[in-house]
Amino acid sequence: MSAAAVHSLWTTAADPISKIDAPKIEYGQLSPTLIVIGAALIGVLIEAFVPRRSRYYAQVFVSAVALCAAFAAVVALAAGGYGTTKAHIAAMGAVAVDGPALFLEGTILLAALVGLFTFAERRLDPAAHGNRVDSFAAQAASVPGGEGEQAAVKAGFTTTEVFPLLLFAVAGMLVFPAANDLLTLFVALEVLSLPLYLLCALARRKRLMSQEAAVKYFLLGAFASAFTLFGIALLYGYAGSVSYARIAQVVDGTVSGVDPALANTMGNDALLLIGMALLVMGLLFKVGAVPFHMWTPDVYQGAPTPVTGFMAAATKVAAFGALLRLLYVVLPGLRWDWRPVMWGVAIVTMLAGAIVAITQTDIKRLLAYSSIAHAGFILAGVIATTEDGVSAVLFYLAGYSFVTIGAFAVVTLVRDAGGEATHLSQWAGLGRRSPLVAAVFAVFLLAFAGIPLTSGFAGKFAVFRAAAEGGAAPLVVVGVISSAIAAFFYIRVIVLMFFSDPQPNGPTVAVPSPLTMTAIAVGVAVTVVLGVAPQYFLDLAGQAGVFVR
Amino acid sequence: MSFPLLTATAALPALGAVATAAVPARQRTAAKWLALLVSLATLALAIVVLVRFDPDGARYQLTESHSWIRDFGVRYELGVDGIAVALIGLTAVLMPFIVLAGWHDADPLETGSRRWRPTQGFFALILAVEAMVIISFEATDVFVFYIFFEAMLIPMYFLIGGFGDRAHSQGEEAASTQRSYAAVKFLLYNLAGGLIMLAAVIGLYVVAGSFSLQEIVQARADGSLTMATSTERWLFLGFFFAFAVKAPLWPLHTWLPNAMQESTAPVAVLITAVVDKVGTFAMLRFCLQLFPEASKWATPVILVLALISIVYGALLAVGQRDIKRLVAYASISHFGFIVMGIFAMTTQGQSGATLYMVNHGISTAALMLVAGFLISRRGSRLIADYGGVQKVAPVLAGTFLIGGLATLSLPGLAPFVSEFLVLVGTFSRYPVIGIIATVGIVLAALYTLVLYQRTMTGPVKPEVSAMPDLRVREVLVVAPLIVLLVFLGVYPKPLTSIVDPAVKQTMSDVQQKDPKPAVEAAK
Amino acid sequence: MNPVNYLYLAALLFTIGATGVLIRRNAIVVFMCVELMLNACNLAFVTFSRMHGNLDGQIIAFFTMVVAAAEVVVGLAIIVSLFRTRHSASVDDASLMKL
Amino acid sequence: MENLIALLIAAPLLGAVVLLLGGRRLDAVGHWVGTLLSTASFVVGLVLFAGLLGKDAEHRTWTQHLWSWIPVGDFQADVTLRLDQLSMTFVLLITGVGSLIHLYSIGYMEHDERRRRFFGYLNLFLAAMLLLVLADNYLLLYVGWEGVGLASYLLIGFWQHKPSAATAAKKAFLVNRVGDVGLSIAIMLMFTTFGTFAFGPVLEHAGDASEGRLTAIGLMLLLAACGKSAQVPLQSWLGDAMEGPTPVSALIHAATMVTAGVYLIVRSAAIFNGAPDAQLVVTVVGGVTLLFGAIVGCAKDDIKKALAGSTMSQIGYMVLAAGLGPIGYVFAIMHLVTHGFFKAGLFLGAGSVMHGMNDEVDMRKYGGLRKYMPITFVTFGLGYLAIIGFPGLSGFFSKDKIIEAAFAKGGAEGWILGGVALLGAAITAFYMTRVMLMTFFGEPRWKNQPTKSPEAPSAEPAAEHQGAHGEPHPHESPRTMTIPMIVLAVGSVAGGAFFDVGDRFLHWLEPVTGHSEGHSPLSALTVTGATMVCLVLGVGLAWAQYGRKPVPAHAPRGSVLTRAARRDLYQDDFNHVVLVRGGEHLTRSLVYVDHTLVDGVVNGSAAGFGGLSGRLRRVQNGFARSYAVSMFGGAALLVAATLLMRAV
Repeated sequence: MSAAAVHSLWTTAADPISKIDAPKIEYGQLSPTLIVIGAALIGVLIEAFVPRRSRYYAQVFVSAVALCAAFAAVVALAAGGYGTTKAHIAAMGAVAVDGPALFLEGTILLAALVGLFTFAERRLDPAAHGNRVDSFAAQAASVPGGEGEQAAVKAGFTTTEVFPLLLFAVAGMLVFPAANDLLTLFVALEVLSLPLYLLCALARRKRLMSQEAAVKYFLLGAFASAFTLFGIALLYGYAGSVSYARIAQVVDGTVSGVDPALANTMGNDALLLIGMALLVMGLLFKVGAVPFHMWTPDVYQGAPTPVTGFMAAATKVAAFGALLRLLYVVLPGLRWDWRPVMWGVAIVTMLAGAIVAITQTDIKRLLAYSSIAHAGFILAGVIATTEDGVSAVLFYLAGYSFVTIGAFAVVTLVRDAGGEATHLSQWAGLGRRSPLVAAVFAVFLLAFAGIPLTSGFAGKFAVFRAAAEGGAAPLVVVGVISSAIAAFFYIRVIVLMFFSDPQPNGPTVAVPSPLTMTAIAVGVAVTVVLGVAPQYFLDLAGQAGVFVR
Repeated sequence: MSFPLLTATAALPALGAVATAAVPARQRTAAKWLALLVSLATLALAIVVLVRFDPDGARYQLTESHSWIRDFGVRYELGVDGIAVALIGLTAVLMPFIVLAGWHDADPLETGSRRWRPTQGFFALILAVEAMVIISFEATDVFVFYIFFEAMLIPMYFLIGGFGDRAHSQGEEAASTQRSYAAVKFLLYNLAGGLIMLAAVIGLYVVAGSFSLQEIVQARADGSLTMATSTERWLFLGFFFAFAVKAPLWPLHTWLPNAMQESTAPVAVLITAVVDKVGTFAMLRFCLQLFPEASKWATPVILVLALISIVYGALLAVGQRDIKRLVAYASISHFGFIVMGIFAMTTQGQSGATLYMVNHGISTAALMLVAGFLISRRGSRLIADYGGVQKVAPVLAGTFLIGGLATLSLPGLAPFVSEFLVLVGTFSRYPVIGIIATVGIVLAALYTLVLYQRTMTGPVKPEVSAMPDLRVREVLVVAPLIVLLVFLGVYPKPLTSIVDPAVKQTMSDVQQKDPKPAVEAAK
Repeated sequence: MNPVNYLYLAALLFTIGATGVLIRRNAIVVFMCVELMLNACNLAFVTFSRMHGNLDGQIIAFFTMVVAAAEVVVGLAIIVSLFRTRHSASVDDASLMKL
Repeated sequence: MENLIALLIAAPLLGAVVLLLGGRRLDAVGHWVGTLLSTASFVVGLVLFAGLLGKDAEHRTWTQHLWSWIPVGDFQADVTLRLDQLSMTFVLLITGVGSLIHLYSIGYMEHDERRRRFFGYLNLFLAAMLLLVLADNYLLLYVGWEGVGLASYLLIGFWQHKPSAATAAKKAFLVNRVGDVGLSIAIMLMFTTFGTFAFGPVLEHAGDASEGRLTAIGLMLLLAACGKSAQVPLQSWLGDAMEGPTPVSALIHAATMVTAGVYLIVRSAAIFNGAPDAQLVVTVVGGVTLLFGAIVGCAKDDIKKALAGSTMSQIGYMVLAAGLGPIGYVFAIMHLVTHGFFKAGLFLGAGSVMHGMNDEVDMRKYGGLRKYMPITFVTFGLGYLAIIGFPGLSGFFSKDKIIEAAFAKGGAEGWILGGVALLGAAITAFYMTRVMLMTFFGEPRWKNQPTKSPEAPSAEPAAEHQGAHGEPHPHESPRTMTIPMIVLAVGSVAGGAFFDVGDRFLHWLEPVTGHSEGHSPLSALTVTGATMVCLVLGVGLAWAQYGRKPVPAHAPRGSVLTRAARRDLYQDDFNHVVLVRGGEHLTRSLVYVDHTLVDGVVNGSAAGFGGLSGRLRRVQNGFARSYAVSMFGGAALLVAATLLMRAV
């Protein structure tokens, strides 16, 4: 390295200090995120200062209020036209405020709210020593089955930290799909992941599995984010910037003011392609696409069911949002490079998810694999790379997330002495015991299977149509075939619930508090409404189909 | 905005289903009566449709059209032509008898909680099926049709899997496993067909940019819409596959015997007499009108498949030991005739096929329901367990014989008219196929008479010696059907006059003319 | 000296880290390997920053460190609780859930 | 007056409906209702007949259009009735003989608890048969055609509790169905050829159609005729059909239904005239059946089966005649009518004999019955003389005409057919004489030996007269039974002469069927002489074998031919082995195929996915590090693929 260069480095490094001017932040437009983060911090303070017995109520109250307020803010922004006409980049190019962002944020917030209800449920587990308990460990630090734990249970501890954690995760999810530069993307990714790792470890029952799930999720997640980061590094190296707009320009070659260094790296497509591949891989990990899906079943099974529901719904939404933005804003110029690859991924994901699910015996694992298959379906829409594709994916995500939360909420109801009875054999004859619950679950399954008049069908139709119009007809065929395969195991569960006789010492269906009931009711309502009269929501998604760049 | 008659016809049973399902567990009988009344009311509405329909009027009448899902280009479009009217009539007519025949089929067993209400569920599901069938007959929007064509599967599935014959030879345990096998098989078969059709539906939209049957046909007629030959063929196959599964056409038929065998007689009738008709109806309405060229292209293969179904189904019917399976295979043979008539592309063939749908519905209903009464008395489906019944229950035997004679399409009964029309229609264009198809006539006589001989004649088996004859309720079910069979056999004109114009329309859509006779002078 | 060499180094470190994740059993070590990968990324960032002559890369490097630190907090918490439960930090022991 | 035509059918149809739906309360009067209505139909027939005679020969065709049946495009089937000389002849035969047999059945079925239903079926048969002969188009004829098939099915299987009866009924229906296929194909051919299938246009324009098509139609019609009229190769059902009550055998399987085939051919004269090949086949079928039936008739010891064989053979004569074309049509019908008389008479006689013999049908257990049942003996004897063609009796005229016509066909055909006809006459004489001798002459072979208890306890009335066991006491039958026999006997004596004098019948029928005098190589006298010789030969042979020496009470083994004839020349065995066995194998294998192959593919694919799933899920082995490996590999693949995409 020549001395001059080194010197120049120093000078450029030393110079600008005087030139730094305060960044301009549009607090109003970032309000949803800010509200949630603020509430999370308050939650932390509550943990610190509010007496133990009233913490639960305080936390639930704060979180609920925050989520509602954030959602109100989103609605206000959308109403203010930020989704369409006034869409622009806020916070010095860090965060985009546009249709997709607002739509996804809204979806995430509602999902989070419903999820919150399931988090706060305290009627299902039998009261321990006169204290109502939720589905989280009394004291996560204590050894399972150790006297420490017993003491904690006796004392009626509950891990109210879950609520701030939830809020932090939500905050990350809100930023994730809106992030407009790779750094923000990475940070958001970590902010949404880390709380989830912890939440996974907090189950009250089956704590070994819970901890195992946490470890697996954590290690693999960290592994994946390392790849993501390296990808970011390469892209930065290629474009000399991490802002989406800039990179896009460089990719298209429409960039202005090319200095020699940039000219040099621009020539090197390997940087671009490898970087893109690694970055996309990080996101595919989050959405659980084959072959980056393997964490999904284990984590879904081990994590506390409310967490699983929330995670399965919201994370998918956020991750797909980010993926969409990345592919549509940053890499459209590279469409011909990434589309074939994504084709492969989508096909493998759809088929593998559907096929492996056939032989599952645990309801939560079953749903995990089904979520993998669904990731495949959504990818088909992502690949369309048309405006319809975007809105189709948005719509699908909205519908899917509520079905998922609802389904897992139902799972929390079916219990025996050992907690939730998740083995399929235990679900035999549920329809005889409690027809209503079985019927509701059947509705969710049918929605998953994409039977007409459910949100599942509308979403699937939208996505496949977009794919077909985008010239991905083979994907549609594969999708159709794998839906047929998938139908098999959804049907299997229904058969089990309705046509096989109940076992003598089978599980009982706990009567939940209004919280879970609301969660399930919302799930059913959304499923039916989006299935029968989806027009309004399609309009929303349609308006939200344009990214700002 | 006039009264939405078609919507009402479909909505009434739908609401009835909800109401029936809501009847509290105790008032089981109330639920039954409610269901019966609703089905009768629906029949009344169907009759109104029949009256309001003008055979020589517009192609589609009583049309309704509302925006539904704009983004998918889906409009809630209903409208009936003669063919649809006939089939709606069939559905509405059969329903009360199905309800009446299933009166005691769903009285709950001991097991289950107090909230477990099988009876209410049974009748609610039946009504739900009726609603969906009717609306899929009415839909002139491909998407609307598809939705209900698919959604129909779910209530059917629960009807098959949830309710079976009471007494079962291998005990309740085996029964329930076989039932759920049959139900799953039914659902997966049809779902697979439906999903492949879904791909085709999407493809159609991508190509045509609309789901409206009339718009597309219009556009194709005036050349504003052209399809690449290969595209049209693929789409056609996508549609046809689904309908062929439903119809069911060889070799996609194997779900039917299981389904009919395991379900109670009324449900079996519901499957073969009503639900399956949607498949053949859709071939006539959608395959031919949307893809005329591809239809002509595929005709030879389809005719051969139909021919195979006719002979194959009949032969297997001969070989069955189980009464219901026998009827099922007979139905497969008959569906072969229907498909053959549709794709013979002659006026006689297609009118015959339509009449066939109606007549087969009635005749199968008669035969199957009587068979159901028989089975419920002895608690066995095996032919070998019966013998000499006509000695102890002459009325039952007599009605059974008439049902059988209708099935072998004896002249003077309704099925003869349709079967002969189909044969003539086919023969006039494809003589060889027509002649081979006549084998079906002989075989039909064989399996019917063998069935009758084995069950009804000969020395009285001790197990059946105490068998009671038909009860009033059962006579009420069978007698009207028989009257209908005779009436439509002697005077089918009311039906043909409704169906004919629609068929002529379809023929012109496919640009087909009947072949001219060799000696014009005679006409 | 050509900055590209630093990139090669970064790639090497990254690969070493990745390999470590794949072959080591002890959760702590695995986690350390992840950290190694992150550091490799940082190296790459700084190098590119140097090549392009702007500061973004260096700034990102700082962010990465912070994130890594946070990850450590969470990670160690989880791993330690697992260790206390099972008296082993081996990743392979944690395989209750499979198939 | 045309409007009365429908009444012909309506009356018995009403009877059928009333009797079958009426229920037990009609049991007491049911038989009278039935008889009354059939007689009513007969009366209407007479009235119409008078009406027709009132017109001159050209205007003796009346049609009555009732309603439009199946109007679909060019396919126009109407319910229209047509009464002309031909159908009139049949109407009188059907209603006349029918009414007599109704009367006979009153006595014969007296002790059957299901007598009401029996009469219902009989009326149903009459209605269908009348529809058959009155229909104005082939499709409507088809309805009657299958209608009589149904009635015959019901009546053959009337004693359903006897498995043999049920089987025989089923067999009859099935064999007929095979024939019906022929009819339906013929109708389809007509539709594609003429665009219609109404008698008027079709027969009028038959000439315009190509000979090929006409031949095809003709052969298909012949197939139909074979089925209904028990002609080779579809004759096998007639023998078994004797399981039915004897009046049924008399009415359906001797006098009326089985002759429908002849009606069909004669009715379609115009078509056959245009298709010589078809005609040749018809004559051949007729000739073969003529001999076949006769030979079978010689070997049967069951009196009804012997008569059945004879029926077959006599119809063979008619078909042969019909096949000869214009020179034969009239005589075919004439023989049909006379045969209607004497064969019905013979069957009723046989029934009366069985009535007196505890339902014994084996002639080897008869003998010397003339003393015990004189009326039966006389009537039966007259019928016998008529059928063998004893000079002056009806059979003589009708059969003689046919033989002449056969020779008149000319050429080698003529000689062959004529020879066959003559031979047939000889054999007829033989087997009928055999029946006569074994039944009414010789020593009684039923003394002091209990007859087997009848298979149908409730069925044949004699059971009451005698304790079913113990030796029978032959006796004359009640008047309701004897009167019809007497009337029919009169018919079979006088009928022929009445028709022949001044060619009454010829002139009557000619306008419909057309007629042309064939010029036979032999003079009429020679033919008659030859016939007489054959007759004497046959009778003499029979007397030599059964008259001179006593008849063994148990059938001797007999010659190869005899044994073959007893088993219907093994034709049934052939059917059994080839069709029944083969069919069973076919269906059984198909059931297997359907289960393993067609269904197997589906279940197999399902199982396949299951197995694949089972194998795939093993990848999920629970070890975090292996998951990491898959991720790492995935990342590598992704990178590689992306670079590859750029490379290509």
